[in-house]
Amino acid sequence: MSNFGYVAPTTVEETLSVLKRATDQGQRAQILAGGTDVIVQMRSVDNSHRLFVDIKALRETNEVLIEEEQVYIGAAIPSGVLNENATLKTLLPGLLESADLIGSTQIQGRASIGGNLCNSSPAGDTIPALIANAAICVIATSEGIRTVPVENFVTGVGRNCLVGNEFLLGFQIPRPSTGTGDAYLRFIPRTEMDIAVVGAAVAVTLGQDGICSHARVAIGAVAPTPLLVDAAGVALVDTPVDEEALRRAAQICSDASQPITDKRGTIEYRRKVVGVLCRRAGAIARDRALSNQ
Amino acid sequence: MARVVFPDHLHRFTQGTHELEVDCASFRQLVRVLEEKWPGIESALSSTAVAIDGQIFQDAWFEKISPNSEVFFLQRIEGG
Amino acid sequence: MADAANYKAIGTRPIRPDGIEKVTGRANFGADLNLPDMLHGKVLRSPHAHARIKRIDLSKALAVDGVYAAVSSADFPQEVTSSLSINILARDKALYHGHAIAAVAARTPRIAEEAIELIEVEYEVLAPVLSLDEAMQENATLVNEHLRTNDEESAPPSNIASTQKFERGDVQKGFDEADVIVEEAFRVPSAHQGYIEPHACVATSNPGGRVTIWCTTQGPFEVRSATAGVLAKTVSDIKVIPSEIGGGFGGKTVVYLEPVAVRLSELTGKPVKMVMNREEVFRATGPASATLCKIKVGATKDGRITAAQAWLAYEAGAFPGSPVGPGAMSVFAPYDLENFLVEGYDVLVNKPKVAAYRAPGAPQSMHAMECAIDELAQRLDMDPIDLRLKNAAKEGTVAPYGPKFPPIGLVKCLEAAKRHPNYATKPEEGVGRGVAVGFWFNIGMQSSAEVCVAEDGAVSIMEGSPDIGGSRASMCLMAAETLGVPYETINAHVGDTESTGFCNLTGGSRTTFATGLAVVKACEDVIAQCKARAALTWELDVDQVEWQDGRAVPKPGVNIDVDPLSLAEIAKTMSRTGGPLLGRASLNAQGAGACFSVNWTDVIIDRETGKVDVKAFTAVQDAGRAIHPAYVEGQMQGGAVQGLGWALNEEYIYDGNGVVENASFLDYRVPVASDMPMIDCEIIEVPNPSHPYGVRGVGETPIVAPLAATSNAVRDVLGFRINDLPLSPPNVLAAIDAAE
Amino acid sequence: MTKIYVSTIVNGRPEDVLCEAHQSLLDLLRDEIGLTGTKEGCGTGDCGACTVLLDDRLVCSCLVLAPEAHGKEITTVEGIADSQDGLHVVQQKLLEHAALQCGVCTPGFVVAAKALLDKHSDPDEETIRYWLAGNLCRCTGYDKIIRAVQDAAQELATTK
Repeated sequence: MSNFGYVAPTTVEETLSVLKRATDQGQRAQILAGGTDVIVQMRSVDNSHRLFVDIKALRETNEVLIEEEQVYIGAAIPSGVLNENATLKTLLPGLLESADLIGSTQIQGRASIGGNLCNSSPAGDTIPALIANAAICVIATSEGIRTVPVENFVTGVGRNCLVGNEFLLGFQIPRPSTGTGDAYLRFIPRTEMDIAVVGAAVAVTLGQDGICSHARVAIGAVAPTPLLVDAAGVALVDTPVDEEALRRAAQICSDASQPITDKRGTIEYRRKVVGVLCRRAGAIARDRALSNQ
Repeated sequence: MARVVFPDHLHRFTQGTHELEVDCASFRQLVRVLEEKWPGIESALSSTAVAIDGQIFQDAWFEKISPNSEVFFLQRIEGG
Repeated sequence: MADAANYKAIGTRPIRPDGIEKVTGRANFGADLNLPDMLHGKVLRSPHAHARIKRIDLSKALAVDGVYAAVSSADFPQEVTSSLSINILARDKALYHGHAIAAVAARTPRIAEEAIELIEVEYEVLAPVLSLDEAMQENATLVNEHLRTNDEESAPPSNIASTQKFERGDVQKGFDEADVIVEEAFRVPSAHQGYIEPHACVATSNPGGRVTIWCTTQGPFEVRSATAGVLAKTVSDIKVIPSEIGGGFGGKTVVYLEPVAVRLSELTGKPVKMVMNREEVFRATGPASATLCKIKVGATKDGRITAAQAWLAYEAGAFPGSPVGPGAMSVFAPYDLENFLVEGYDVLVNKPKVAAYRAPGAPQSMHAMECAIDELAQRLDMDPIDLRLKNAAKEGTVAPYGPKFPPIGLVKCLEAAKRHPNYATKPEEGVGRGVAVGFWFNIGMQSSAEVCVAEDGAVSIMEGSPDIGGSRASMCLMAAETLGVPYETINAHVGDTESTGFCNLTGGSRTTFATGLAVVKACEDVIAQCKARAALTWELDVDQVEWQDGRAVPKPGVNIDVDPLSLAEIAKTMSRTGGPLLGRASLNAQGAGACFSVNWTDVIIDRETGKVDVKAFTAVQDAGRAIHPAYVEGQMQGGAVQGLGWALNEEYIYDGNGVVENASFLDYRVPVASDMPMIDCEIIEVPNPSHPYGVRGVGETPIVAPLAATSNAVRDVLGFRINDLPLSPPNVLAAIDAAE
Repeated sequence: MTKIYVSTIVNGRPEDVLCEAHQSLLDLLRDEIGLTGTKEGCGTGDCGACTVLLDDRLVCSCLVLAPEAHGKEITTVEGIADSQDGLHVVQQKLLEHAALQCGVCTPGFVVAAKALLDKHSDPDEETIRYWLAGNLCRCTGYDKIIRAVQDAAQELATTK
C-alpha cells in the first residue's frame, strides 16, 4: 500500500522532467532539500504518499558565487556549510547568523536557507535576514528562470508563490557595499532549539560621515508572513542610526506587526519585543557598518 | 493505651473519629480491635502506611505497640 | 557504623559496571529488541478530550493487507474495571485527548499506522472539564458520573475524588499571635517527566497462555502484576524482562502498552512490538499535576512561625490519584510548627492521568510554601536561611504528617549553605538570588538480592531494581565494602521476574537504600558461608573465625598457625567445602530516612523580553552516606535542572478543547545544555541509622527546591513576586509591564 | 511498492540494503542493518539521540531519508571506539566523570562530542554547551557531560 518514491536528479532539466512526469501521473511530488521541515511534517502533519525529489545533487542549488556586484547562494546548502564560508561570513554576517540559528548543530548539517524560505513559516529565521539584504529568489520553471524578491515570495502561512512544477534554485543578493552591515536577532525562550517567537533583521549602509544612506528592516513571526517594514528603514535613513532613530524604527515595527497569540507567545508580547529586537539588531548592524568603512 | 490517629481518607470508616486510645500490644492486634469497632476498615488499613513512634512502615503487621505509643496512619508514599 | 574515612570502597567514584555497554551503543533499551516474525502494534487515540464512544468498527483496519489483529476494550476482560484498565483502552467514554481507543498489529509500523486511521469510531462529543476551578465548581460537568468524594455513598457525584486534612494546634490562635502574615496563591502547571526514551515493549505469548514481555520500566514486577490484573491472568502466567531504561523519573512506574501488546500477541500468535512516538508520550503518559496552592503563614517579629495554613488542589487527570497526599504531607515538612492546617483536594479533569514525577506532589506544594517563607523573610528583613534555621525541623520534631523525625540533615544543610562560598559571595548588581528548601520522605519496600561467587572469587550480584542512574555501581561498591574485595571483581545484574526474587520498582529513592540493604545482607550471608568453609578447612568452630579485609582469619586468641583465606581462595576449593557460594537476602526495608536539601540560584532578567537566565545554581543535600558521590551529585544536578525547567519554561499548553498544543520537544521546552550553568553540589552526610552504611535515598529531593528558588530569585531582581509558574518570557514581561 | 536499493558504508563496512522511501536513515540503521546503538527519542530532530555522522557532518538520522544515504559514509556510536585502541577519549571521559545516568542519550552525545573535538581542539564551556544544545539529556543536568568533554579536549591536546 505504501507508495512513496525518491529520486535525486542531477540537473535542472532532469528535475523539471521528473516533476512533470509525476504531475502527469497524478502523483504528488515534493521537493526535498535538507528535509528538516519536510520530514517532520510527513511524520506529524500529513503522512500521505508522495515522490520525494531531492534537489541536493544539482550544481545550482549547491554553489556559492561571490561576484563583484552580487552574491549567489544555492538554495540547498546546509547552514553548517554556509557558516564555514569565511568570505560570506564577512560579507553577510547577519544572514549567516540567521542560518546558524536554525536548530542544533545536527539540524545545521542539513537545514538550508532555501528550505527555510520554501517552508514559508511566518517564523522562518533566514527570511527577514534575506529580505533585509534585498535577496532575490532564483526559481526554475519549465519556461526557464524567473526571479522574485524574497519579500514577495511568501504569500501566507505555509504558502508561497511557487506554482506548478517550479522550484527554488538559489538567491541573488546584492553584494554589500562598503559601509554596510546587517544583523538578525530573534527571541526564543531557551538559548537554542526553539522556533522564533519574534525575529527582526536590519541592514544599513552608512557613509563616511556615519550617516545612513540606505536601510532595510524586516520582521518575522509577527504576521502571517515575514514583513519588509519600509517605514522603519526610512526612519533610519539620514540618521546616524542612533538610539533615537532606532527607537523610532522600533515603534514602527511594533505598529506594523499583526501578531497572534499562540503557544509561543502573545499578541502583546510579540508586538513589544519585535520593537526591542529591531532596536538591538539595528545597533549591531550600525556597528558592523561602521567597522566596515 | 496507645494513641491512634486517623487521616481524612479513613474518616468514612471511623465515622469521623480523628483520634482514639486503644489498648493493644501489636499492630495486628490494633487492626483486629479497629475492625471489630468499625467493620470494613481492615481492608482500607492494609493499603495505608503507618508510623509507630516515628518509624514509618509501608506494610506493618507484627510490629509492637506499647501503652504510650503514638500510631499515625498515613497515606502510602510511592515516589517517582 | 564505621566512620566514612575508614571506608575503602564506599565514597570512591569508580566507573559503573555497565558503562562500556552504554557508551558504545551495545546496551539494549526498550525499542532495541526485534524478534523473528514480529508484528508492530499502533494505538488509535481519541481526538476529543471528552466524548461518549458510541461505536467502534475495526473491520476496515482488519481488511488491510498486512494487518493481523485489531482490538478495542471489548477484547479485554470486562470484569476488570480498574482505572489502569480503562486508561489502557477507553470503555464507554474517551476521557482525554490522546486516550487510547483501539490498536492494531501489522507487518510493519507503517502499515499499522495507516490501518488505525481506517478504524471507525462514532463519538458523542461532550464538554471537557479542563481546569481545577471549573472542575471544583458545583454543577460542574462530571468527568466520571459515578465518582463520589472519598467514596462517600451519600454524597452527590463530584470531580473531587478525595480530600486530605492534617491539623495540629490552634491555627487561629497562631495567626492572632503573628506580627506578620503572608497569604498568597500559587499555580504550577503540568510538567512531563521528559525521559528521552519513549515507552516500548515486545510481548510474545505461547499457545499455553504463557506470556513474556520485554519492556522499559522502573518496575518489572509491577508490570507483571498490572498486566496480569488488566488481562485477568495470574502473575505466574507472565514473565517480564526489563530492558535498560532510558529515564523514568516516575513516569515508567505504570503500564500503557504492555497489556495491549500481550492481547495482540495472543490473537496473532506472533510477537508484537509497540513503541510510542514522542507525541504519544506527551499526550497519553503521565505528566505531573497542575496545581493551585494557597498558603497562609504567620510569624512573630523575631521570625518564629506561629501558624501555617495550606489549601491544595491537584489535577489528577481523568482518573483519581493525584499526589495531593504527599503534597499535603510535605508542604510543611521542613518546619517545626505548633499550629497548622492542611487541606488537599484530588480533582478530576479531562486530561491524561497524572503519574509520579520525582518527589510526586512535593515540588508544587513546597513551591508555594517556600515562596511564602521567602516573602516572610523579606517582610521581616531576615536572611532567608536564618529564618528557616529558626524554624527548622530536626531530630525529634514531630513531622506535620505524624511521625517524629529520626536524625535528619536539614539544619546541617542550612548551616552548610550559609557557610558556602557561593552563598557568602553576594550577587552582583542586577543579579537576583533565591533560596529554597527541598524535602522528600523516601521509601524502603521490598527487595531481594543474590550474591554469587565464581570459582576464581569473582562476585556477581543479581537484583531486581532497574538501573536508571548508576545503581549497579552503588551495589558493587557496597558489596566491595562488605566483602572486603576490590570493586573491579564485582559485577551487578538486573534480573527478570523469574531470575530474581521479588523487588519493588526503582522509585521513591529506594534503590540504593533498600536493594542496597539486600545486597549488603546477601554479602553478609556469603561471609558467613566463607567463615564456615574456613572453619571446616582449619578444623575450627565457626565462631573461632572472623572476616577481616576480605579474608577469613582465626579470631585473636585462637591458637592455630594458618594463612588467612581470601574469598578467591575459599572459592577455589568450594566444591570440596560444600559447593557453590551463594548468598541471598530478601527484605521489606523500613526506615528509609527523609532527605532534605537547600538550593539557591542566581538569575538575571532581560527586562525588555522577560527572559530569565540562570547564572549559577548550588545544591546542598543530605545523602546520609554517599556510596558513589558522583552519582549522588548526578541526582542533585539532574533534579536541579528538571526543577529549573519546570520553573522557567516547561508547561502543558492546552487549547479550549483540551488538546495539548505543545506535544513535542520543540515546544515542550526542557532545558538544553546552553541554557544551564554548572550545578555546584555539596553533599552533607547525616547517616541514616536504618542502613548499615547510613544511606538515605537521594533521587527525588533534588527536584523540589529549584521551583521556589527560581521564583524567589526572580522576586529578588524585580522587587515584586510573580506567584505562578512558569516564569516564561511572556509571563515575566506581562508582570513587569503590569507593575510599571 | 518498490524498494529502493541503498549502497552505503557504515562504520567503514559496506552495507547494501533495500529500503522504502519514507523510511529514515535511523530506521535503516536500526531495523535493516541491526545497529540499534543509535536511539530514537523524538523522530523530529529535537532530541539528538539519533545523532550520526553523514559524510563527516553531524545530522539527526531521523531527519535523513534512508535513500539519501546511498553512496554516503555513515559513522554511528558503534563506530567510535577503535578495535585497536579501545574506547575513544570522549567515551572514556564520559565514564570517568559519571556523565551518564540512564544512558539513552549517550550514543548521541558520544557522536556529537567527538565531532566537536575533531573540529575544535580547545573549545570553551560555552562552545561545548552550544554545540551540544541539540542533544537533550534529562538525567544529568549536563554538568558532568560538559566537564567530561572539557577533560577529553584537554587529554587530546596533551597527547597530540
